[in-house]
Amino acid sequence: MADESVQREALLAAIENVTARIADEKEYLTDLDSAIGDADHGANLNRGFQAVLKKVEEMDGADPQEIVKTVGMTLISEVGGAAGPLYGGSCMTASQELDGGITTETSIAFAEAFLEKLQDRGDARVGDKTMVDAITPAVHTYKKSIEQDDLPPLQALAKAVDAAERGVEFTVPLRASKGRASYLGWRSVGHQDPGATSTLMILEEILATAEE
Amino acid sequence: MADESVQREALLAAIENVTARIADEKEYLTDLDSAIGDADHGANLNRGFQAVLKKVEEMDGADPQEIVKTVGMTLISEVGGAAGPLYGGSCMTASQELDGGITTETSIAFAEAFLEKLQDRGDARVGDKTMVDAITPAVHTYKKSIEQDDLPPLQALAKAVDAAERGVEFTVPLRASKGRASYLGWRSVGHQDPGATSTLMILEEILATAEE
Amino acid sequence: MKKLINEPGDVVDEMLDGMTAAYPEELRRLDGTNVIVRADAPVDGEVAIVSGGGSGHEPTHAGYVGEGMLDGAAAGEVFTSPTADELSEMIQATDAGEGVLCVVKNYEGDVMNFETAAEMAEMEGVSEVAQVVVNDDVAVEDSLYTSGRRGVCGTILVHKAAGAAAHRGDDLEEVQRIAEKVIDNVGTMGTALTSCVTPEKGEPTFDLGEDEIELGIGIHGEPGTERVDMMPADDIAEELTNSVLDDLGLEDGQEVVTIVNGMGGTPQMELFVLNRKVQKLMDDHGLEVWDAMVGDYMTSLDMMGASITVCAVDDELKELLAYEADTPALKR
Amino acid sequence: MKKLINEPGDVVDEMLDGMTAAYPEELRRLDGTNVIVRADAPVDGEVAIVSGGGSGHEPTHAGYVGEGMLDGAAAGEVFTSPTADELSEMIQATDAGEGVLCVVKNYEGDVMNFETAAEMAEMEGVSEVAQVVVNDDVAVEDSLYTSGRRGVCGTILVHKAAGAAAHRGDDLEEVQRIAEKVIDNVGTMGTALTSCVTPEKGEPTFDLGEDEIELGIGIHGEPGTERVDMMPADDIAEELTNSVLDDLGLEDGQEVVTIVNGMGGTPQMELFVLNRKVQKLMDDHGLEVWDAMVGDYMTSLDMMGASITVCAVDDELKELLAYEADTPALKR
Ligand SMILES: Nc1ncnc2c1ncn2[C@@H]1O[C@H](COP(=O)(O)OP(=O)(O)O)[C@@H](O)[C@H]1O
Ligand SMILES: Nc1ncnc2c1ncn2[C@@H]1O[C@H](COP(=O)(O)OP(=O)(O)O)[C@@H](O)[C@H]1O
Ligand SMILES: [Mg+2]
Ligand SMILES: [Mg+2]
Ligand SMILES: [Mg+2]
Ligand SMILES: [Mg+2]
Repeated sequence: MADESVQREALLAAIENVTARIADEKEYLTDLDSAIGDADHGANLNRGFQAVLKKVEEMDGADPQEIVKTVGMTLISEVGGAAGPLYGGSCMTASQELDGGITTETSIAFAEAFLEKLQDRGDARVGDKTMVDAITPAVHTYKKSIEQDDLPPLQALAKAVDAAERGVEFTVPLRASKGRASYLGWRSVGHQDPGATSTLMILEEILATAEE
Repeated sequence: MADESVQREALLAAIENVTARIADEKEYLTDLDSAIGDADHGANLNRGFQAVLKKVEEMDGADPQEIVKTVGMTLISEVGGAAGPLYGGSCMTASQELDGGITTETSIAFAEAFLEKLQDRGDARVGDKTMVDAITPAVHTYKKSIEQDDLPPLQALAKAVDAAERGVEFTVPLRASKGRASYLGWRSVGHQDPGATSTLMILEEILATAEE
Repeated sequence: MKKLINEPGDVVDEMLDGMTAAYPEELRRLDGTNVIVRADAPVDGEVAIVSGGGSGHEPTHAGYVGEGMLDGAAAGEVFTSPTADELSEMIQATDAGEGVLCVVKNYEGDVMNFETAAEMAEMEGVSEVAQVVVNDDVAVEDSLYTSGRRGVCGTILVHKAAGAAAHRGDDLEEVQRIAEKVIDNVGTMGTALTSCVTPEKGEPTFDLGEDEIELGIGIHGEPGTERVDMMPADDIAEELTNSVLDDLGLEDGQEVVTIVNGMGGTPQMELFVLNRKVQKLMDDHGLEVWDAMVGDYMTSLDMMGASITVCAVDDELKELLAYEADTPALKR
Repeated sequence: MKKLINEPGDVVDEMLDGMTAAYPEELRRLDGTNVIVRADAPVDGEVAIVSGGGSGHEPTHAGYVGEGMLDGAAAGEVFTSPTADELSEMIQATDAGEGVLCVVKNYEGDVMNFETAAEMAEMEGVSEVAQVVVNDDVAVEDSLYTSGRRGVCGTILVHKAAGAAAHRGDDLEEVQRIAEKVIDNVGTMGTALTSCVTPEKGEPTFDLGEDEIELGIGIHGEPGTERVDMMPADDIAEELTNSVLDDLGLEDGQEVVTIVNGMGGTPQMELFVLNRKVQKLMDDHGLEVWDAMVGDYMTSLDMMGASITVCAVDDELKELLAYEADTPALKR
């Protein structure tokens, strides 16, 4: 991958795009959360990313690792709810893997660490109808596409987004076992998980930024 | 007029008819009270007359005066609100005029005493947009039709009902100066007073009973 | 409209049973009536303070029965004043021989029934019955064209001050003077965002559009004096507060009690948002807030909305308002 | 849907300012946070009790801050748990060196943020942080297929008992034992007649027909476990109470506290109608009601509905629940 300032520009662009996308889809995410949660997922994430954008725009000359760590810390302190510690905490912990900047290898390590921390903190497994259902296949696909299929990172990322999309669809027919939706028991079946949906959106924007 | 037991039968029939009429028109009266009051006039009167009917049905062998007095007392203790002390108190006080049973003379005295007590207690005058606007023309017309025009009581009563009806219509364009409707100021204009309306209904039923 | 009730006609009766079941040691219901009195009534050596009115304003009035406030509260049907005979029973049951003060909210029904009741009770041997009429609602002009101003949320300050005076042993005349002093110094104005729904009617008493509110409402689901466009909370607070302050005409530096009162369906969150602005306004007007009360004190069933009360206080009233009180809805 | 607010995004901030303005001598807001602490925090020689959660449940939790209950309460955005950094600030600000007990309602967001906060606070030198997780909602099965039962209205009994224990000087371990004892003995079940409306969304979270209610709701406007036909209040009381009693499985003659809790938009009248039946049911089940509480203790904004809590008590808990407390929303 490129040098630090190019990486920083790309990261900032990705954050801008994610922030804009979440702002656009705020109502949609909240509607999904109304059906099987408490109608705040869109507002929560939007508040978080608005703060993230402001924070990183002020970070002159920080290296990529610092930026990603700040994203995580800001999400922790602005989002609250379940999504705050999950997205924010995982991001913060996984940022340690970016010590040597963003390379193909560190991006895989980041993704794996992110998933590990997420499962650790939230104790959810695939099939529990949470964001884990979108993140797990995405991370697995990304790693396998590069390490076994020798695809270039951009193509691997595109495949990971596809996998996340199937993960989101996979949540619809499931009964939730984690998160607020689990309180609904069988009534959660037939609804799409908001957290998995926001995961997909974030990945889509990262891909779109990388393709530019 | 006829002897005591005939009078008693007539009184009971009138009470039954009034009670049935108020029960039928409960919602309508309450709707009128919703517009410029507190949405309870129908329920109040219905509760009162149901109790009155039960009470007088148990009053074996009472004379007309006792019956009318009981009607008043029951209305006082069951209706509450403004209508309770007004209808009930006036009825109770005016029942003193029925000492010699119900004759043409005592019926006039009753009507006058009723009106006097009503104005005394409620301090309303014609034009204040209250039941006084229906009762006053009715009482004046009844008295004048008999004493000056020499009409038989039944015809006088029919004229009184006509007068009350015009009184009710008269309330519509007025601004209320008494009762809850007065709190609305000019906004009370254009609405028909619920109390005047119930007065008309009661008088109509008394007339209908007398005509039988 | 759904309600947690059984038969609409039974709601007052069942509510009162539910109340005495919640406070079995504090409250007692007079047999066969809708009157709640202190369990230990009549209280020896004290003037009795009683009140009453239509139901649907809970915790008003039964919630204020207890040491240091009311000795008795009569509940009428929903929004309908209690009947004279029940009021008279209440007066008799609470009189300890020192006389009874009736705190009446200014509605013709209430006033007429309380007057009749006082006559009845005196005939039954109650030593002395006095009456004060609370009319704190500044929305209604006190003119020839109205039956005077309504009694609304300021009434609870009358209960509090008069109750404290009675509890410390003041005589009837003195207790009445205190009550009237509060009445002379208090003003209230309210707004409705929605109509309430009475159990009997089961539908909103009036229709209000998504962008409209009523100003100058009473507490009986009656429409207000004016219908205006919906405004932000700060503007509503300003509108209501200014109406009250215009009416009271207080001097700079005057100490006051403020009440932000919810109408029953308003989340506490919104009452505190209002209170924030009310306190700023007091400051802007140079008034010293001695006590800022926020809560559901006098409601209109499930109505969404609020009222703002301001009461000027001096040392005498402050002592009485701070005096200990132990009632279901207000403890000091 | 109309609300007495300004900007939806400002509502929590403005509410908290309105609260401290109402209780300037009792409550203090930590600068730059949404945390309310006792004005005199940290309280020397006492274990601190703190809680927190999303806003919209007022008076929960800030209304219970004061002598004999909570030392601090953190308010998240509406229905969103507070962030870990604010929770950590609260823990640090209330710790007097005797340790801090966090009373957490069982939601994954709350639990995760409190855990993170405890780690952060201990890194900042707080002597000891303990956590109890309240999960009194019997509607949700505690099984592999859920994140456990939710924490709802029973939480305030935890605040009360633990707060009293801390106030009388018990150490952290003992205070935690008390809190857990309440948790082991309390159950709650709720119903919604209407959905609530959050300030952000401005529309009902779920649609409910004129003849339907939700059973087994939480306090976040989430749909319940079951949608059934509307019933009379007595039947609803029976349904809710029986669910709780089935879960608790109490012995004949057991003493209990009952709470009939309004969800925010329910008139008090209806809560008392429910309480009447609840007390009858306790009697039918041979239970001795030691205290029957009725009111809005833990709400869901403007939702119409109620929950019923039953807590078995012994001499130890009775002493602590009766112990003096002086907070905006609960005084003993
Ligand atoms: N234990 C968990 N593990 C993983 N993801 C979870 C867990 N609990 C909740 N989530 C995710 O969080 C999303 C909800 O986030 P959000 O609405 O912001 O928080 P809250 O549920 O506290 O309101 C869910 O849709 C789900 O994807
Ligand atoms: N002072 C008064 N004098 C005469 N009639 C009055 C007076 N006040 C009210 N009324 C009558 O009473 C009617 C309302 O009765 P009701 O609804 O039963 O009592 P409330 O106003 O206490 O709810 C009004 O429509 C009016 O006709
Ligand atoms: Mg959510
Ligand atoms: Mg009326
Ligand atoms: Mg009425
Ligand atoms: Mg949430």
